[in-house]
This record gives sequence, C-alpha cells and structure tokens, in this order.
Amino acid sequence: MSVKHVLTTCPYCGTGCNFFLQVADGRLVGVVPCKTDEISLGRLCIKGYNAHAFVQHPDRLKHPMIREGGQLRRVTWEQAMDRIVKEITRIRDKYGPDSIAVLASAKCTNEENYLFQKLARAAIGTNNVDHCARLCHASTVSGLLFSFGSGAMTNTIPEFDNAECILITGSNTLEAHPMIGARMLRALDKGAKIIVVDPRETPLSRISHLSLHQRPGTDISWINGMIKIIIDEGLVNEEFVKQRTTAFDELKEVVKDYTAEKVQATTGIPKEKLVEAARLYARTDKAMIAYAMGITQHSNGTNLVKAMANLAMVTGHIGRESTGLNPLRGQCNVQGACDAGGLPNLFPGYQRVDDPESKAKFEKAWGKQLPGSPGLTLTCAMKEAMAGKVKAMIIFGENVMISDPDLGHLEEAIEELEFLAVADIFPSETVQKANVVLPAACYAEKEGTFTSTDRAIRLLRKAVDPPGEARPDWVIACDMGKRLGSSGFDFSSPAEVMDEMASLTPQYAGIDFGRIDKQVLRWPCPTKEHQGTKILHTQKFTKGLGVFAPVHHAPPMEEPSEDYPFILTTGRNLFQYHTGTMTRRSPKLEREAPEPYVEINKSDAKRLGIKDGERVAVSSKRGSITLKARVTDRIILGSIFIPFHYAEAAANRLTNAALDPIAHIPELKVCAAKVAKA
Amino acid sequence: MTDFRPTILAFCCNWCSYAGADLAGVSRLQMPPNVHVIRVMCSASVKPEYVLKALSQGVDGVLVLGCHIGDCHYMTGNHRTAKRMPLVQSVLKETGIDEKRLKLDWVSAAEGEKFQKVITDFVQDVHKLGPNPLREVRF
Amino acid sequence: MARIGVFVCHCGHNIAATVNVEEVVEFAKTLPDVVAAEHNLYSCSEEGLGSIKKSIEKNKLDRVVVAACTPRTHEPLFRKTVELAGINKYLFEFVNIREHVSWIHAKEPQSATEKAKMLVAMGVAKAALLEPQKEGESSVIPTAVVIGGGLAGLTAAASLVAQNIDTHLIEREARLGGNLADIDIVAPEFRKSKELLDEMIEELNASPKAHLHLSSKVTEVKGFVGNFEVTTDKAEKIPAGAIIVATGAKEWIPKDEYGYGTVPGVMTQMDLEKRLAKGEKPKQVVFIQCVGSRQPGREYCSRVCCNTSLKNALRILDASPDATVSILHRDIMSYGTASEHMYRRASERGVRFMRYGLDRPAKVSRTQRGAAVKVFDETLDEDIDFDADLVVLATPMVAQNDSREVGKLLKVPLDKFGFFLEAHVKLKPVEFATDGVFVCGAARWPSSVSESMSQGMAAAAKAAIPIRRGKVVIEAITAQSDPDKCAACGNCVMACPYEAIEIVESEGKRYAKVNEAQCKGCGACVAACPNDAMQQRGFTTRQLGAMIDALVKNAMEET
Amino acid sequence: MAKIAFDERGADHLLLMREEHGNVAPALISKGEDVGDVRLDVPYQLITILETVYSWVPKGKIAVITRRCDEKALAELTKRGYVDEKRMVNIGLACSKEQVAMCRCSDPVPSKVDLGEPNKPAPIDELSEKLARMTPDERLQFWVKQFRKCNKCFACTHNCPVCFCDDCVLEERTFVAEQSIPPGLSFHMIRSYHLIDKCIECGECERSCPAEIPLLTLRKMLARDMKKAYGFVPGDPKTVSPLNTTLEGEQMEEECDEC
Repeated sequence: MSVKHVLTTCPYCGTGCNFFLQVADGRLVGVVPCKTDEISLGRLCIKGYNAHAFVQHPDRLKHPMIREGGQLRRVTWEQAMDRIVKEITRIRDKYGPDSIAVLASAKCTNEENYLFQKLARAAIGTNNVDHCARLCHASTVSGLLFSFGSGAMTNTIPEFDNAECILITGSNTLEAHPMIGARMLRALDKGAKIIVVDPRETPLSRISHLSLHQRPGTDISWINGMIKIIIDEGLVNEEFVKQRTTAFDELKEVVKDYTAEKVQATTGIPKEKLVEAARLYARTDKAMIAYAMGITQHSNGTNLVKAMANLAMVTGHIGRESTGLNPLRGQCNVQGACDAGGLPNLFPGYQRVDDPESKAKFEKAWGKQLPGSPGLTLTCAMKEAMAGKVKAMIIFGENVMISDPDLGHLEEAIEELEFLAVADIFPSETVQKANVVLPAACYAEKEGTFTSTDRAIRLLRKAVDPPGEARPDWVIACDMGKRLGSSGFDFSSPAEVMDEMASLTPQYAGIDFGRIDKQVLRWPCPTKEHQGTKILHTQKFTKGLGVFAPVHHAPPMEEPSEDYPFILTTGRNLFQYHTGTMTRRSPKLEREAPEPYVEINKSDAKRLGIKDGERVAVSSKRGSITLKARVTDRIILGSIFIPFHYAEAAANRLTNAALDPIAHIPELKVCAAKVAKA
Repeated sequence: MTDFRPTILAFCCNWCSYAGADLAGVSRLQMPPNVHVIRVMCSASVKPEYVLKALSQGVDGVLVLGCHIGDCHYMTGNHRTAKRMPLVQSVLKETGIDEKRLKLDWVSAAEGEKFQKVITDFVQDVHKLGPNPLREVRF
Repeated sequence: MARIGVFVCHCGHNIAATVNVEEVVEFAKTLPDVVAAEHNLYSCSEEGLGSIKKSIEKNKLDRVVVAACTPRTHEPLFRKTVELAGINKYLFEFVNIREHVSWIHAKEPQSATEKAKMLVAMGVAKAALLEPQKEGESSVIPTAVVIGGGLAGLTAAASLVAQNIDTHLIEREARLGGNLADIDIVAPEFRKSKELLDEMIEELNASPKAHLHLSSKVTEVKGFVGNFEVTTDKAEKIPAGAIIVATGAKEWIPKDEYGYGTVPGVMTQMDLEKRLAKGEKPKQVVFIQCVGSRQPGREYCSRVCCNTSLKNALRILDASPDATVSILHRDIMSYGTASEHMYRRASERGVRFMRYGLDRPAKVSRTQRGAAVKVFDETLDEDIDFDADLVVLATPMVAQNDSREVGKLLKVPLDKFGFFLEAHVKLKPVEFATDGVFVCGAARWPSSVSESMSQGMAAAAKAAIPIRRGKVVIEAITAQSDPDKCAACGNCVMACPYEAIEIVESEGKRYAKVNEAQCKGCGACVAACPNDAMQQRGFTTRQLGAMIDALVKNAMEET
Repeated sequence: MAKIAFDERGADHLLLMREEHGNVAPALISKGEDVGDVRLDVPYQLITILETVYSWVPKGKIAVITRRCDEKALAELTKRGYVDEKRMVNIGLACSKEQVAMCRCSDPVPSKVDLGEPNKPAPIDELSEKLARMTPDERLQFWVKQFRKCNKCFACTHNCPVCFCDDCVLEERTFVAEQSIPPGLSFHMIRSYHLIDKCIECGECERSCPAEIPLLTLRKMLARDMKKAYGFVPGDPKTVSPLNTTLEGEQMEEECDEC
C-alpha cells in the first residue's frame, strides 16, 4: 500500500494554481486543493479538480510509431530517433537549416522549451522556432515591448483582491481563468466596481457594475474614445504622463476625432455608458485592466495592445499595487515558453537574435555558430510550408490541426511537408499527420517549471510514471540534440537545465529548483538573494519612459457582407480546454460540455426560424461546419460565437488567417460567416 | 396581477389521487384549468428534485397528491412522501421561495370532491402568492 | 430521433364539445419528433384503432401518443393495438384530456384547449424517451403451503388438494381442527362439528398430494411469489409457489372480571361448550355479552359471540325446557337470516334479553347456592338481580400471541389488534400487497364457521392461480439501478417496502441490486436515491424531467 | 502524536497534516515512518481525503486527526457502510478559537481531546439570524446575488465528507437544467436537500468555494429546520435519518447484513 499527496502545478489555464495529486499504488485517484497555496487559496475550478482524469486514459500514446504505407506502426525509440535524425539531416543538407521548423509548446515546461529552442538554434541551426503564443499573446509581447519594454502582467494575481476598479475586456475571466475570476469576485464583494467590455454577456459581465457590448473588431475605437473623454474631462494623470512617458501629444492628436457619438456609431456602445466607464476607470485610485484574446487575436492586435497601454498610462494606472495592465495568458506555460526563447526572433529572456551582443553571448555559452536573423513565426512557417520552402517540422505537444486558423489550408500545408515528427501525449489530429510519433510524458509524470501568467515560476513534481515507453519531452529533446551531433545536451535533470537557462536569462538569474521548492518567486529575479518582483514598472518602465502609440481604429480584414452577414467570434468555455485533447478525455468535463454549439442571438435566430438546440450549418469563405444552435440573448445581434475546442465542428475551419503585420497573430476573433438550418 | 394565470404541476399517484382525479372528471366537478397532472405509481416516487427543478424553472406551484396514510397501495410509500416534502419546503423557505408553492395532500380514489377542493384552493393560494419570482430572475 | 404519432380523440362530444381538438392536433404537429398528428371521433372504436394502425405503417411511427380518456381504463386496449402494429406496447403514452380537461373545464373551452396542448406536449416529451420493455417472467413451484390447521386452513388445503396441487399443511398443535375441535355443535345448522372436521381430515389423509406437518412451527420464510421457501422448527425446508395464512385466533380469557376464577360457575363460552358436550343440564344460566370487547383498547365487535350465546341458549333449553336463560347484551349482532332466525326462536322460547350499557356493567357475586348477577337494565331503567348456577362470559376472539412474528416472517401487515390486514377489502380480498401470500379465517378477523370455510376456499382459489399458470408475469415498471452511478448508500434498501433491493459487491464495487421479481414498481427507491442511479421503467427521471421541461417551455415561455 | 496513534491505540496508519515544500500537506503515513512537522492550524478535510484513499489501504487500523465534526462525518460514513469503525482510530483535535469562530461552530469539542485546548462554542451564526429576519423576497435576492457567482466547480460536493456519490446528481441535465454557468438555483436547492440529513457543519463547502458563497450558513439554517421537524441531528452512528423511516419512525426493513 502506498498513498501519496504530491504537490504540483495545474496543467490548464496559466493561473498557476498548485494542488495535490492523490496517488495510490501508482494510480492517480484524485485532486486535493492546497490550502496554503497563495494563488489558489485552497480552491480550484472544475478543470483543476479533474486534472488527474486524463492522465491515465487508455488513449495515451505509449510507444514510438513510424508511418509506413499510411499506417502508423509501433517501433523502438532507437528506430524512431534514427528516422528523425536521418530525415532532419537529409533535409538540412539538401535545403538548408531554415527549411526546418521546430514548434515548442506552451504545455511543456520552461526547461523543455529552453531545450527546444536550443535544439533548433544550436543543433539544427535555424531560428525557426515558435509556439502557440503566436496565436494568443504574440501581440501582447510585441505591443507591450513597444510601450513598456516588457510583455507580461504588470501585477500579481492576488492583487486583484484589493483593486477598486477592474476593467475587463476580451476576457471571459470566470470561464477561461476561473481562479483569477474568483479574485475579481472577492474585489466585487469588497465593493470594487467592475467594468466588462465584451460582445458577449459573460458570467462576470452579468454581475458587473457596467457591462458594455462592442461590435467585434472595433476595440481601438472605444479605447481611444475613453482616452478622449479622460482628456476632455481633465482626468489625465498629468504628473505621471510628464515624468514617466513620452509622445503624449501624438496620442492627443490621434484620439481627438473619437467623439463618444462616433464611437457609438462604430462600436454600438451607448455614449453615456462609455463616459461612465471612462470616468469610473480614470477616477478610481486602484484600477486594474485585465484583457485576453479578445484584444490580441486581431489583425491589428499589436495596435490594440498599445491602445490598452495608452489608456493605462494616461491615467497613471500602472506600476502600483493593485493598479496596472494585465494580459491574462491562457496556457499553463505560455508565459514561460516565451521567457525560455520559444520565439523566432528572441533568445531566452527576450534577447534579440539579431542583436550581436546577445548572439555572441549564446554562441559562447553553447559553443556553436548561431543564425543571426529572426526565423519564421508559426503562422508564416505554415505559409512557407505551403509554398514549399519549409520541408520538415518537429512539433512538441501542439495540436495545430485544431488550434490554428483556416484549417483547410493548414491541412494542405502540413501535407506538403516532406517530414513531420510529433511528440504528444494523445493521438491528436496533428499526430494523425505525422511520419514519426513520439509518446511524451504529461505534467504529472515529470519534473520542471511552469511560469504562470503573473510571472510566478512554479514547480511540477512527478506523481506517477509515464505510460508504456513514454518519455518526458526534455529527455526526448536532449536525445535528439545529441543524435544530431550537438554538444550541450547532456543534462541529467530539469534542475540542471534551469541552472543553464538561469545563467543566460537575466530575469531568471536568481531562480533555481531549491528556492522555488519552498517559495513563490516571480521574475524579474536577478540574483539568488532577490525575492522576486511582484509589480513591474514601479519606478520606471523596463525600457525607461513609457511610449504612447498613436493608433487608429482599423476595420477587421473581413467584414460582414450580404453572403456572410454575421460576425463570427471564437473562444473557450469553462469545461473544455483548447483542442480538448485532455479535457475531452476527462469524463466529468466532457459530460458538462459534450458537443460543439454556436451561440446566436434570439432575434437573429427567430428571423432565420432557428429553434434552440436545432442543428445549423455555419460557413465562412473558408469552410463550413454543422453544429447545435444555442439560442440566447447573451450575445449581441449580428454576432455569433463558437468555442474552438471541438474537432467534430472545428471553428478554425472558418476563421481567417489574416495576420497582424508585426506580431503575425491571426485574426481569430473576427470573421464573416453565415448561418443556415442544417 | 389579475391576469396572472398560474402554471401548476401536480404529481398524482396511480392508485388513489389519480383515480380521485378521474372520479372528479366523471362527476363533472368543475375546477380551474391551471393544474397539469403527471401520473406516477406512488407519491413516494416523486423525487424532491422534480419539485425543486420545476420551481427553479419558474413553475408557480407544485402539488404532490397521494393515498391517505394507511391506504397506500405500497403500504408505507406515502409515509416517505409525508416525511420528505416538509423538508423540501424548508429548502424553499430558506432560499426565499414561499414554501406554500409546494403542497402535499391526500386524496383517495373515492374523493372526487376532495380533489376538486384541493385543486381549487391551491390555485387560489398560488394566485394570491403571485407569479414565481424566479420567472424574472436571470442567472 | 423518435418518430411519434399523436392521436387526439373527440370522444364524441365528451372532449370535442369543450376542447378544440383540431387546434390541439395542429399544435401537436409542431412538437419535436412528432411526424404525424390526427384526430378520431372515437380513438377506441374499431375505426379509431384501425386509423392508428394505418398511420403507424404509413408514417413508420415508433412511438404513439393518444390524447383521450384515462389510462386506468383504456391503456390496455391501446397498448394491445400498437403491439399488433409491431410497436412494443411500452412505447405508448396516454394523455388524459377527458377526465382531466374537458369534463372539468366545461365552461372554459379556450383554457381547456390550452391545457390539453400542454398535456399533449408533456406526453410527447415523455414518449420521445420511452424505451421498449420486456415483461419479466418467473417460474412457479407447483406447491402450496397452508399455515394453520384450523377450519379455514383445512378447507383451503382440502380445496387445493382437490385441485391436485401438492399442499403442505403446517399445524403447531399435535391435532388438527383448531378452535372448532373444541366446539361440539356448530350454529346455525346445529350440526356436529366432528362430522365436518373428520370429513376433511380423512380427505387429506387419503390424498398423496396432502402433506401434514403436525406439531410444527414456521421459523423462516424466504423468497417471493412462485419461489418461496418455508422452514419449520423441525428443520424441514418446504419450497412453495404460494402461501396461505390460516393461523386463526383464540378466545380471550378474562382476568377476574365478573368473578371469573373466583366465583364458582363463572366461565367462558369454550368452558360451556365442553360442559354441554359432557351432557350437563344447567337450570339457571346468565350469558353476559361483550365481555372484553367493544370497549376502549379492544373496540371491535367479535361478531361470533352473539350467535354462539344464542346457539347455546337454545341447546340448554332443548336439554331442559324449564331452564331460565338470560342474555345480558349491549346489542345482539345475529346477522344473516339463519342467525336472525335463531334470535327469534330464542326469544319465543323465553330467553330473557336485557340491555346494559358499557358504563354500568353487570356485577357477579358469589352466593351459597352459586352466583348472583346484578345488572342495570337500560330499558326498565332499574337494577335487576339474577341467581345463576352458570354465568357465561361471551368474550371476543383475539389474535394469536405470535401473529406479529408470523407477519414479520411473511412481510405482511397486521392491524392494531394483531389481525392480518388484507390488501383491499373489496379489490383484493384475502390477498396481501405481497403477491403469492393469502389470508383466510379468523387470522384475518373473527369469523364464523361458514365465513372461515368460504374464505379458505377463496384463498385456495387465488393461491392456485400462479401455481396453475406455472409462471408469474412482472409488469415492466420495475426499478433498475445503474451500478456505475450507485454509491451503495442504502437509502433505496431502506425505502423499499418489499425487501426487493440489496447491496451487492462485484469487482470490488458495491452497488444496489433490484430483484425485479420482488419489485412492485412503486418507485420509492427512485426518490430515495441521492443520485440518479435508481430508475423506474416507464417513469425514468429523464422522462419525467422532460415532461416538466415541456410544461415550462410551452406554458411559460409562450406567455 | 505517533505515540498516541501507533503505540497507545495500535493504529497501523496515520492520516495527518504536515509541513511540505513550504506548504501544509495532507499525508498518510504508516507505522514506523517519520511523522514530520505536524501542523494542526490548517483545516484540511481529512475525512474527505480518507474516503478516497480508504479502499487503497486494504488492512490495518487507520488513525485520523478528528475534529468534532470529523467524528460526526465518520459516523455518517460508517452508518452507510463506507468505513468500518473497527478500523478507525480517532485522535481528537479540539478546534482553536479562530477555527470555532470561522465555522460559527456550536459543537467544537471532540468526544476525547488528544490535541488542542477545548474552546467554547461560538455564538449563533449572525448571517442566518439576519436572513431569518428578511422577507422571503429579500432572502431570495440575497441568495440569487450569491449564487450568480457560482462557477460550477463542484468544490462544495468534491470536498464534502458526507457527499459520497462519485457521480453526482447535480451533473445531470435532468435536474440542473441551466445550460451554462452559473448553474442557477436548482443546483443549490437540490444540494441543500441532499445534505439536510447528513451535513455535519464542517464548513468545508464554504471554505473551498472560490466565490465565497456563505454555504455553511445555508447548511445551518436547514439543520435547524430538520431538527425542528424531526428532532434529528446528523452525526450519531445509531440514529437513522427520518427520511428512511415511516411516520411512526419505524425502519422499513432491518438493516440487511450487507449494508
């Protein structure tokens, strides 16, 4: 008899809740909240309580496989790795290293992502390394790097408790980040004013003080509108603007046309409400902004993020306790995957690959010549694959076949590849396309760290052994690196990997497993003595002065037309997570939200004679899916919403791959669609 | 309020109260048309969850009718009902829904008049209570 | 997707005069899963049934909803009809728009029509979720057990044996006959009880089908209709298909009331029977009726005592015509023509009937000659004194001391006096709610010789039904538990009135298991289940839930 | 503690709370293992944890740190045959003042105090008094406001020591009709009914509710009603729930051996 309670970190939304996995004789039997965890406070959401459910699911990949004659056949690790090395070397020799792309993973640990990018850069010799942050917060990274010099939450999760005003936009916080939502509820109970700006009615907007519904894709308009009101009513924090920022006049110039009337016409937000929101936000001392995909997933996402930064800076609502601008990162380690350099233009710690100094630093550390120009982003890599420039991909734990926009074309692109290797825990839609499949260990079966959305570096502790022959990704990456003849891949533990990463990543310099085993540290943590940083930009911005960006509203790439009269927007629901590889194999979660649906406004439905629960076909220029209609008044007229979790009716067959020019993030949040009875 | 027409659900046991309802019909006893009967074999099979579900979805009143104590076709089935329903009423009361929206009563197969009276009185009572407040509440 | 057909009945004017049948039909067509909706003048007529059959074929229906009268009378007919059309009869749902709508809302046609629509919507919602059912069957052991060898038991046994059914008669005494064996002459025929008994006992002794177990007591009863096992204190295990309870009753013996045991010549009816049998010829006899009955604690009338006193009064007068016999009573209950005749003869022969009240009972005292009785005569409104050499106390029959234990063994109910309580005096006489167990004779209630015999035959006739059929059909409204959802909390076990549920264990999982042969389909377990694990066929939580949803959807969202 | 559990009371295993990784963790240790740095100041619901691990401890006696409410919870579990009391060893923990206050606890002292100092019961739960004084409509508005925060995490059932179903009726569409979240009133009303003859007022539902809905208050109000109606108080191993007896209070059946 052996019963253990293993403290570890939740593999879901990126809030970074810690909990205990209950292990009995090698079986995961349950989840117990950790009452002393400063993030979760001994509370969890339904996904957390079911985080053990998928781990020992019979579908888990247990053996390496190689595709032969269209069929995946079980092979030994030896054979699988040989094939990968053989193919990668062949393709590199034939087409050059930039014909190969590596996809790191926001579901893998910091250590693993560090190794993935090292594998690409040092072992293969390309900067073509990216991951799904490209699809969620790439625009946050680029936008906030421009405005502040650092693309992460400026505050910590617990600080939401004491906020006096919280402006939430493009985030269905209670469903997508339940435990952050819970903090907002605490603030609400303490009397904080909550403003929600969202095309949909969300569980939070229903109990908020002010609920504004904007037309999808019109956000810069209402943000600029708010800024104008703040300026006109003399609510600008003059001192802050003077001392801490630059280029305010350009901003003034830009926003002056955004009269409340105009904004109402563009966004559909009643002007009184906009004024009330502006006053409320500007006049409150401790005011927080929280935003997510609703802001970032646009073809002008970077500008949108900059606009949010503008709003925070004019009011000086930044750099203080419970006061700041907070992008909510949506995956367990999407923050860390970026920190660890899983980006084509950045080394670990956001050091530019085209900056000679940093390049030299890493060449020295890794004892290798490194490519000096930024590589391909995930979204471009796919386009290049289509164009035949990218020939091979190594994908670690991402399911691009559901998560990426315009799946129709993506599928063709993937099929264009000469070679695809995928490491995953389940036979995902992407695995079905692979030439070589590697069974990976999941969060409960390995050690490592996740960096949560508020920059806290949190430990994973091993609870059970991986199934069959599955291995942790860090082991796979090291093995691959060595076999590709590269030095610097012989690590015996994730702790060692973190030590190397810390030595090269300034804001992680003070991090080691020994320290974080006992305390919560948030980067920047420059030295072993440093206690970590809760609030960013307190005295000065990372880049010195905050920069106002004069950004204009631009319509989305695709607007409703006669043929496609609806605006389709996509997102998550509480019970499912991303492409559902994990949640759809967790019985209690699947039971709550078992099938795809499209939310459509009551009057729209009535007009089209669609009854609640009826099957409908939703189509865009790119494709068509059929699913259940959920007739509701919780979405505005003319818009429809589809959660993107469901392979059987993948919303991303419809979405538009139009990219933001800077961040290359696709416009997942807006496209034109039509609805008809199926 | 005057044009408020309550929507009421009634669970009747097959052996007594449903038979009593039939007798009321055969005897052409007139009563208000707000009550919709669901036939069950025994009042003891009425899951309190049904009552709570119905009321939380906005039904204005729920009646549970069984055999008189001692006459239960299944011996002590109605004892269970008699024990349960007061607690269901407590749940209603404590959450702020008037417990009078749930009524438990006994009607034998021979009591057509009693059935008529129970229905008429309950419809009146619910009418006095007004519409179920949960009709308006959106969660 | 179900394919439901809805048939709305005019019932001539009975429904159509109030409910707008066509409107209901049109509404039904808009309901989910409904592929056909029609109306018939009389759905239950040849023509109506025919049109239902036709529609089932034409529209490939797999579910049928009839909106007409009450299922309690017409369900079997429609079930048969859909069965003939090839649909499982449990895929039929009945909606009552006559007794529950048109007849009771005659003055409100509009509202009546609306309500009819709601009920149809609810019926359709349930029908969509109905599942085909197979009625269970269980075999029947072709043997009967009769507990008690008194007159009722003997009659039942003899009648079973006469039907060539193996019958085990279990009698705790060493002899058969029960109370009757101690009675010399039986009223009102004035026949020797011995002849009566010997006849039956000989029959039984002669028959190879009869198995007598004397001086045996039942210690355990297991199983259910068709498959009982009765165990005796002699460790005999008797398998049986049906059981008849004929454990009888006994005479109540007073405690020093009316000088019983202290004053010589004071005795009970049974004592008197023995004395008369010996040929004793008393000269002065006073009967006191209702001693120990029809009074607080024992409110019932024992029914046989009046006739017994009349009978014995006449026997005494037959033996010595000059004897003076008085009967002190509170009312003479000589029901039935023959007994009423005895009463008239007794008064003609000079028996003095005197009415006393419960509040002023007679007093019995000893004198040197024997006993003296003083009673307040309500009619004359004065005290009357008697001398008596015999004072006979007519005491009631009371339940056997161990009747409650027997009840427990068989899981059948008793009334507060300890007599067995049959399921329904008119609908199910001599039966219990527990199938396969029957009752007759004084075990059920104080009964006369003729009553005991007719009940014995009735019980035998009913017990023979399952045995003759050889199998029992179980209506498919029984409960079933879902082992995956069941948490084995035991609520259902405690809720079941029939001990049909037990907690079992398989592969390390404990869950409730329903013995469907024992289940009567009351559904008490369903409501007791804290989860959704226990379901009653034809009344599943999903089906009833759907009815509620249908009501909410149609009645509220529309308004 | 090891001494009490293993030496004095002959336990083979011990379920406790102790310091791990700078946090307080529940732990099940076996005789001979080091107890570690025991912590009694963090109210883990050990009985709920016991329920999960019980079947994985095939033999031997299990000692558990039991507050008064835990004793009652164990009683409710043994009553239903989930736990064999012969296998249980209680190590009584008298709750601290703070804990008593947090639970508005009316019965804070275990039958045998091994750890902690006995404290007086807390004065009545003010909120329930306040709610009792409200008009039905005010009360409804109060709860609607609270339940709107519900995010359907099932913490209240998941962490409840007397919620013994693995598969919960509240997961059934049939009874919790509302499609999305919050789940609406039926969720909370049905749960209230289910707990009315079981809840031992440990307060774990309230402590673990992310929305901080005052669930313990609701429990207490209904406990009062139950007591008033049938004089029944959960937590006694001998008394059967009035919901499982006839009007005369007779049990339908003798408890059969299996249960």
